[in-house]
Amino acid sequence: MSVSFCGIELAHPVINGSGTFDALAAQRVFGDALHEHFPFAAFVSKTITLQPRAGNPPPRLWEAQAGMINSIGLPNKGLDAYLQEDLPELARLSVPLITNVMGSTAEELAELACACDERAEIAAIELNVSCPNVKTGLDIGADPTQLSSVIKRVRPATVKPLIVKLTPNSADVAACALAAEGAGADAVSLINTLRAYAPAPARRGGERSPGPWLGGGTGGLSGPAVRPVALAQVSAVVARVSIPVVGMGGIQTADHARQFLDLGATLIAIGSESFRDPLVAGQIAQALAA
Amino acid sequence: MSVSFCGIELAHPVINGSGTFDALAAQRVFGDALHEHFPFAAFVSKTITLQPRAGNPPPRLWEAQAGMINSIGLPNKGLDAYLQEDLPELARLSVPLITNVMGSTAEELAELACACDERAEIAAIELNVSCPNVKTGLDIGADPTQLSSVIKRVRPATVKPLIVKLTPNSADVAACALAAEGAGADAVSLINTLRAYAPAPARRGGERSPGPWLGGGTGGLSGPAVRPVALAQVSAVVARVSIPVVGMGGIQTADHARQFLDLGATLIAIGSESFRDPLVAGQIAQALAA
Amino acid sequence: MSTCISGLPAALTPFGRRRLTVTANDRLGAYRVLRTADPDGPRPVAGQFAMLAAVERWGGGEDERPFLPRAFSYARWQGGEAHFLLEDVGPGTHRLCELAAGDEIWLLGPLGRGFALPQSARRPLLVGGGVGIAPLAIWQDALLAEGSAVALSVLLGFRDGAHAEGAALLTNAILASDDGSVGHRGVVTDLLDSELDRDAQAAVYACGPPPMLEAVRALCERRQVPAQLALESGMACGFGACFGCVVPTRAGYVRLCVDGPVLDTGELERI
Amino acid sequence: MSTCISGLPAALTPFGRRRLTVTANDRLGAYRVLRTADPDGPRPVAGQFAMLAAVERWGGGEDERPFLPRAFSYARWQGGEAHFLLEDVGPGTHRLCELAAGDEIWLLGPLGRGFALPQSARRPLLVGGGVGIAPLAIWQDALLAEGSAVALSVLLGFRDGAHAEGAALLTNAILASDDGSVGHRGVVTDLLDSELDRDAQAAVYACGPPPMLEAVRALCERRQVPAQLALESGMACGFGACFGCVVPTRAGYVRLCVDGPVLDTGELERI
Ligand SMILES: Cc1cc2nc3c(=O)[nH]c(=O)nc-3n(C[C@H](O)[C@H](O)[C@H](O)COP(=O)(O)OP(=O)(O)OC[C@H]3O[C@@H](n4cnc5c(N)ncnc54)[C@H](O)[C@@H]3O)c2cc1C
Ligand SMILES: Cc1cc2nc3c(=O)[nH]c(=O)nc-3n(C[C@H](O)[C@H](O)[C@H](O)COP(=O)(O)OP(=O)(O)OC[C@H]3O[C@@H](n4cnc5c(N)ncnc54)[C@H](O)[C@@H]3O)c2cc1C
Ligand SMILES: Cc1cc2nc3c(=O)[nH]c(=O)nc-3n(C[C@H](O)[C@H](O)[C@H](O)COP(=O)(O)O)c2cc1C
Ligand SMILES: Cc1cc2nc3c(=O)[nH]c(=O)nc-3n(C[C@H](O)[C@H](O)[C@H](O)COP(=O)(O)O)c2cc1C
Ligand code: FES
Ligand code: FES
Repeated sequence: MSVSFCGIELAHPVINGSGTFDALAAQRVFGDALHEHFPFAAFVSKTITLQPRAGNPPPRLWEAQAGMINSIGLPNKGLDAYLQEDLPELARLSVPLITNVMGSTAEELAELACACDERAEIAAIELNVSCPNVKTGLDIGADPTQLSSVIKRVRPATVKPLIVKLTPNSADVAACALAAEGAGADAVSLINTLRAYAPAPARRGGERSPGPWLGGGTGGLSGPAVRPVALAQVSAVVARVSIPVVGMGGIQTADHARQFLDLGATLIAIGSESFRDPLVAGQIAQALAA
Repeated sequence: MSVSFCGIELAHPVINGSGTFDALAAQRVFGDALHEHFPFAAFVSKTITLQPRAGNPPPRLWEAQAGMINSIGLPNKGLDAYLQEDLPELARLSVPLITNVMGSTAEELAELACACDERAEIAAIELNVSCPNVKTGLDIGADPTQLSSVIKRVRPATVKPLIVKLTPNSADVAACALAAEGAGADAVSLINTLRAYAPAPARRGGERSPGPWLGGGTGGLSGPAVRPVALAQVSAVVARVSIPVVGMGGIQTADHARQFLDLGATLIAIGSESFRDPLVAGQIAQALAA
Repeated sequence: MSTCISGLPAALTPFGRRRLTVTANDRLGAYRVLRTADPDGPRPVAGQFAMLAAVERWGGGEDERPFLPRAFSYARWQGGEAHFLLEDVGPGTHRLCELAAGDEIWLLGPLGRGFALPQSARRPLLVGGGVGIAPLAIWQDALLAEGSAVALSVLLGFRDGAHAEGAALLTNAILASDDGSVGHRGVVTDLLDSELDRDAQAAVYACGPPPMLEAVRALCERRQVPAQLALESGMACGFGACFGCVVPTRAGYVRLCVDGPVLDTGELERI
Repeated sequence: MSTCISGLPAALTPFGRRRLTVTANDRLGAYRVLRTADPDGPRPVAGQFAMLAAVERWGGGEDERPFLPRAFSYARWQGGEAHFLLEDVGPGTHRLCELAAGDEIWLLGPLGRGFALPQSARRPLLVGGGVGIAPLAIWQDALLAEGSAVALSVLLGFRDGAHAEGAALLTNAILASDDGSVGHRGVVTDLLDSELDRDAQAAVYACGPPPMLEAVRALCERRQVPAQLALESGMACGFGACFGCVVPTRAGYVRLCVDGPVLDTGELERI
């Protein structure tokens, strides 16, 4: 089941979705066992931004039917602390590292990519383009033209493989993928979470309190509920681009993984399901190899 | 609980989603009981097109986690037969009728609206703009500019209230809603189904047969799985427009209905849940009134 | 009960699903027979079906299916009790198979168009395959009650012996099995062929898996024997609301739940 | 078991959830005590928790929740068995409450940072509210086993008599109840106030609903009594993966599952 992805050799096609597994926290919790049974063929970092971010106020989680909604808000210690403190630690993992970065402008993204380019520990860079454009409020990755110009700006900043994590909240994800490919992306990954809203539940006694439950107002839906949407988007993207595709969204079992691989995805990523079962990715990888 | 919607008085705020209840078939199956316990405050027709359509080849249904995927493909007998055969029958219902129409060009939609305008039985017209543009392949309703020009063309064709059923497969549904309002729509309704894919299941014995299950290739996801997305879109739309909003997507209970009404929706529509329980809309209406 | 077998429109379906209590759920070979008291339900016409769902734990399970109700032919109607023959093939049938007396189910029905009496000169020939024998059982009940059906023949085919135990739902059945463990080794259409050789003045009523129904259709078309086939397709609603259950006919797609599930072979190009 | 109560880092958590068998699930007033055999599980530190899910019918139910596992404090660890005190407040706790001996659960744990021993001169003062008494029970076990805790006091508050039966998990508890049906009529912080009046050389360990913890925090801050609070927040993973469980501290948001659930009052601005 070993697979080559943008020139990187991976033991199997199962990686993690950005922001759904913290290898450093897991190392503190599980110790060496984490390394002995590391479930992913490559490790994708949580989204890193230039400046540190605290993330959204709690509550950050809501359980939906067949899924969950999060409004984590991309908390991270910022690029410098990530490169100085976390990366050397992460390099102790036995698998290639993919660093996921986000910026609200092309310049920010280029700066992030440039800094990552200098670090040998990093095998590839994933651009999270689901960040809202400060002017339009739309995800910068939702518009093919805008996405293309952003990637053209970032591309020269690194020789490392550049994966563009597409936003699913667009009219035409395949056009975005095509734009990414045209602008020099080496791969695309999808889907990120679907924009979602969770109303505050009725209190004990039935009294209702209209308004959002999540501290961040809205959030993102993930988990099995989104799998049919993820499959449709992956299917549309695979039909339009020739660069490799990382498929994700609601994968819980090896059968689900095969649905994405059958469509032509090169890798698949496990997100929310790791919360329910931290070993599930490894089990899926094993089942795929069998 | 009576409510005024675009000048139409409704007994309660619960209507049906287009294409999820066939009042004429139900009348044949259930007889007069249908009329005595008619669950909806207004009846929305299945999407009608200028020419008859056979719809997509079967299979047309797939059960997803907390929802379902359909690729019905808008079968209908065409405008003329609808107006001649069905409308007089439908007029026997005790509630106002909303005719849902779709065309692949603004001219087609205008022609449909014009024909509906002449019929006293019709209280309002709903435009289904989730039809793919033949040139771009995108839903014509996904782009605010295109949507605006379509509605500007249709608006003069009728004095009846014009409801625009927005597509959820867009980058910015609120911008589309705003465009619809600006172009003269009297109300917007959302969400339609999310573009989704269902892979063919493994056969008995485990043998896999990659490819789509649905005869139509892709389909649309509905049911509780989409409710968080529907709530987010309704919330975004309500914040941007001042025309009434019909909220739908995964409503199963009065609590779910209240989530949409709390956000500011004027009406709510029941879709897939009627398949599980044909009386559910009436029960929700009752619970809302209590 | 002449309206039940005359092919006249069946009684109207009560509007709304009924919450009913399971009275028994017994193993019958590889199948189960689920019984439910339905005091207010109209008597079904043979060939009609109901949409069933368990009241509890429907919308549950490992991968959160079943979500939609499932269609089942009435297999018998006796003393205000409906009987259904179940084969456990997936999450919905699995859940129904594990129900016990006292558990509750939702039932919407009876639905659809059932079998119609043959033209007088033809003897009814019931041909069933697997779990498709269910509507033939209630049809045999009706034909026997009518008394007119002395020459009635029943031909049933099964995968193996365990499944063939389902034949106990009908009387005087001639059996075939794929593995030869009971009756003729081979398919039930072999039996049908011989029967029609013997006497072609028959009206065929068939229900079973698509390949069997296609074989029956082709055979009957070739021999110009009228046949009514009870088909299956995936259904979301059962009452014409979703347009999901269509099958192709000579007249285009028809909704099997309202225009079927019983169709005349004449309406069908192929299955 | 000095590592269990010394505040040293706890044993590592086995990587992966364990499939365990429920050995008992008994009513205790308004609560249930769920016991599960966990032969390979490390002994938890008091204050640590586990993520639990039923093996069957998790992802089911009327509206298809629970989906994620749920966090529960260890309430006792005895002979390779973990005990949890459950209050049925929603779909997840409901499902766990209905499990019977022989049923299976998934358990990931022990997780988080538990209570640490007081500075020697201070007597431990355990303050619990409602189901929050759970981690105090195992903490009392540890303190008593340590033998050093002769002056240990336990103050527990409950809504009413049925809930107050939960106090049986601990020994020598002084009770308060909202409705006065047992012990002091009023809140448990009234009792805490008097105890600290009597002898302020205490180290407080508290767990309960947020308003109670905030009252404890404010009181201890005012009286300059050190306090360790076991907090709650919604959790998806329990092992630091989702960043969903953060609570605000003086140092910013911290993940309660890895940096808590026990926090020093000094770290907290307010609750
Ligand atoms: C009119 C009618 C009468 C019937 N009468 C009987 C009867 O008397 N007795 C009886 O046992 N059965 C009967 N059936 C068939 C019965 O309805 C199906 O076996 C049942 O719906 C299967 O549901 P399930 O959840 O057990 O399995 P599912 O998994 O839903 O269905 C099994 C088959 O459906 C397909 N499938 C798999 N996954 C999905 C999915 N996610 N979404 C959609 N399809 C999927 C596959 O082809 C699979 O083989 C009848 C059907 C009809 C239409
Ligand atoms: C470290 C820790 C230790 C704990 N120890 C114990 C213990 O020992 N015993 C015990 O009984 N409990 C304990 N809890 C609390 C327990 O985890 C919760 O009661 C449980 O998760 C509730 O799950 P539920 O499905 O029963 O109810 P839910 O409905 O999930 O939760 C009830 C509350 O959650 C909120 N809520 C409602 N709907 C949703 C939704 N869709 N998504 C998210 N939130 C929602 C509401 O505020 C509601 O009041 C502990 C929690 C933590 C974090
Ligand atoms: C709690 C949570 C946090 C996430 N954080 C990030 C993130 O920081 N960056 C990112 O690109 N995607 C993030 N995602 C999206 C996931 O990587 C993934 O695209 C999405 O969850 C769909 O996969 P799933 O259904 O398997 O969870 C996050 C998802 C969840 C649930
Ligand atoms: C089987 C099916 C058929 C539908 N047909 C139409 C249609 O003809 N026209 C239309 O505008 N929407 C159609 N819809 C969309 C519904 O009206 C509704 O927008 C959507 O299903 C979301 O609501 P729900 O989750 O309550 O089902 C259809 C939905 C389903 C499930
Ligand atoms: S099952 Fe819905 S129309 Fe037939
Ligand atoms: S529960 Fe996931 S990080 Fe704490």
